[in-house]
Amino acid sequence: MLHIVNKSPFERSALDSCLRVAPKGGAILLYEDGVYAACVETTVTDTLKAAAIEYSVFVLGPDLAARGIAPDRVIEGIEVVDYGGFVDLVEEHGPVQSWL
Amino acid sequence: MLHIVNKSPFERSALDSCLRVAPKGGAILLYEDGVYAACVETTVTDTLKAAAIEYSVFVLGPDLAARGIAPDRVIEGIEVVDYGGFVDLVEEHGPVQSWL
Amino acid sequence: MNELEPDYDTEGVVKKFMFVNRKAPYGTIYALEILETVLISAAFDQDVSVVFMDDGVFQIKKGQDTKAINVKNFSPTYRALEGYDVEKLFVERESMEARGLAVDDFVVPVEVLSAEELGGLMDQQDVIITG
Amino acid sequence: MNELEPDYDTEGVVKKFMFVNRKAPYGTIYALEILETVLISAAFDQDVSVVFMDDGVFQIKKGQDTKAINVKNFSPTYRALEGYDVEKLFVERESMEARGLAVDDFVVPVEVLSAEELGGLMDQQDVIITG
Amino acid sequence: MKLGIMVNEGPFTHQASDSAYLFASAAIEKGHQVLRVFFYYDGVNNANRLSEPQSDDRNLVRLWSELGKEHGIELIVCVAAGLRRGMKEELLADGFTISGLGQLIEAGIAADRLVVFGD
Amino acid sequence: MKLGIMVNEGPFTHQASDSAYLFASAAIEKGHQVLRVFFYYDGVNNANRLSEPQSDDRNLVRLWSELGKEHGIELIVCVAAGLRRGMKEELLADGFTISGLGQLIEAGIAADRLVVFGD
Repeated sequence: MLHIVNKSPFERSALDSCLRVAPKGGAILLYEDGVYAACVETTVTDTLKAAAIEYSVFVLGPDLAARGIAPDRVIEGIEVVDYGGFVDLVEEHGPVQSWL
Repeated sequence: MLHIVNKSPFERSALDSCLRVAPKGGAILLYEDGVYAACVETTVTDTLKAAAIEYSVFVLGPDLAARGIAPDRVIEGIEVVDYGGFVDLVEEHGPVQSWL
Repeated sequence: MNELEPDYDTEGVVKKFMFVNRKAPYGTIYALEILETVLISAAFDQDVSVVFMDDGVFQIKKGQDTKAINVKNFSPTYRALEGYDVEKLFVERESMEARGLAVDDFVVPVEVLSAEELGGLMDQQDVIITG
Repeated sequence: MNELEPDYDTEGVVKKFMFVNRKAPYGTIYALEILETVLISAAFDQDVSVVFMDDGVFQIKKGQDTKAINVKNFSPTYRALEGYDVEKLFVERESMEARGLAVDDFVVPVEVLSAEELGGLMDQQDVIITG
Repeated sequence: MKLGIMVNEGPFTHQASDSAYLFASAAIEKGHQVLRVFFYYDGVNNANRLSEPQSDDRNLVRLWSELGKEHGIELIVCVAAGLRRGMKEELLADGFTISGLGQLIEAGIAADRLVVFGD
Repeated sequence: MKLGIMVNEGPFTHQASDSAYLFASAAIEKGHQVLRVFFYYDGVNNANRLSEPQSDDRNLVRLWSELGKEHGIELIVCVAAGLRRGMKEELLADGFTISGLGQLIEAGIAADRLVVFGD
């Protein structure tokens, strides 16, 4: 299944909850304010580096660009996708849990 | 001044931000979902026990009751007030910062 | 409408629906309106699970008295779920314990699952509705 | 209206107004609409401070390009604040550093304050607007 | 004490409007004066006269209307926030007025305290 | 793939409606079918024909209307959520229909995937 997270990891606990519950090996997409979690050199970077090993982690490019986050600031192992890629993830990974 | 916090400490970082910024000795009112922070035996109880020593901490009774929190579950040192008490706090403590 | 008109012949289809409650009651309306959705789902004879996790565990806390905030207390409605054959109610243990709650604190009987068990159950669903 | 009609003779009154930005841009509208409030406040000749803390520091991040989300990029507007004589812009250091940002990352010059310094400044205000 | 109140969220969705209403009522009961309530962001939706909550639920639009009329409180709906959200003159409940953001700043200047309720 | 989409927040206030719209558009472009978009909670406000964003901003109500008409997508506004918020028939933009919550469950049954966008 696909887990999608749209909350800033600095403001809300949604991503923590997702990582606590989602079975290892699943797919996680960060979008909207959730994309801040994908950046290097923040207080949550280590958490996301670990997550990128245990899960397939994706981040929505259009939301990164809107927020001024350059692609080279994205943690290695996190894959950038566009809206078409979002659709593909939904198709390939099955049911979607929105961590609102 | 008066700091008012209406966010659950389990979901959002608003209370942490308030406690980081508000000068010691000030007044803090917990209301709406913020009242969960006033309870004993949770993962944030210790933080609030410490805060209740450094600040004057209040909690809105009507919001406690709505959420089924009995008065004896409120941390010692945190004072329960009603809406009239909320008004008094605003009058006595001056300008209000809402930690939305 | 055009040739894309969907085929709604859903007769006899039974899917696994999970409703995930992660918000506290009263501070926002999500808890109330998702409950209305759960009730409606009962009419469709689907395989329904309802999960309370994160601040959602507060929704089913006993002793809610909303008179002084002038809002309707909808917590008794959870007790009506059984009458609608919505009987699979789950609470995530980690969320419950972090908030100082135990099964005795809830208005309805629930099954307590670890985060890991909940993740496994979520993985088996067809439709997950959150709000 | 009745005898309680307020007296709005605010002529010559100068108060300390602080606008506290704590939300990221685009995910919600708060950043945009509070900025409109800051701009309007300039017409009232008040003593205005604007604070960026928590996710609010992301509002003034350089390099925002919103074309692909079809939303208006309002970050250039922060640069217009100076023309409105809104020149007291503050960033809280702890928030900035936790998010891996430095003063060079911002579209406007700001003064960096510690949480403690910010608390002291907040304490001196007459009106604090958040959103 | 003269109070200004800012309401940032729509009725029902967030408790902000309820809290602001109960706070304003308590202030009036204590003899304070509420100069103005300014509805901003989704708060503009508190003025929608078409709002029809269930019969056993509170009707926040009506409660604000009545409080405003009874105590001479200006209920101001921000024109810019309202336009965006389709909250226009034709939808305004009794006692609400559409006006500019300057009214919020003015309330901050005129009132002894401005209290913000939101999400 | 047949898709159902749920939108839980109003336009502008949260990015949910934007994300849902761009997701739906991308899905259609890839040849998938969007059966139904169900607007719940404050999402009902996406159907407000009076919404008038600034000229240099996107008009989400119109975008949804056009997408719905062009691709035969049902745009369903929840009647109960709408009543509470004053979002009624007389405010409905082209292409939106008011109906019951059952339409959401039905979309979940009929679609291969239901994707929820909200706050």
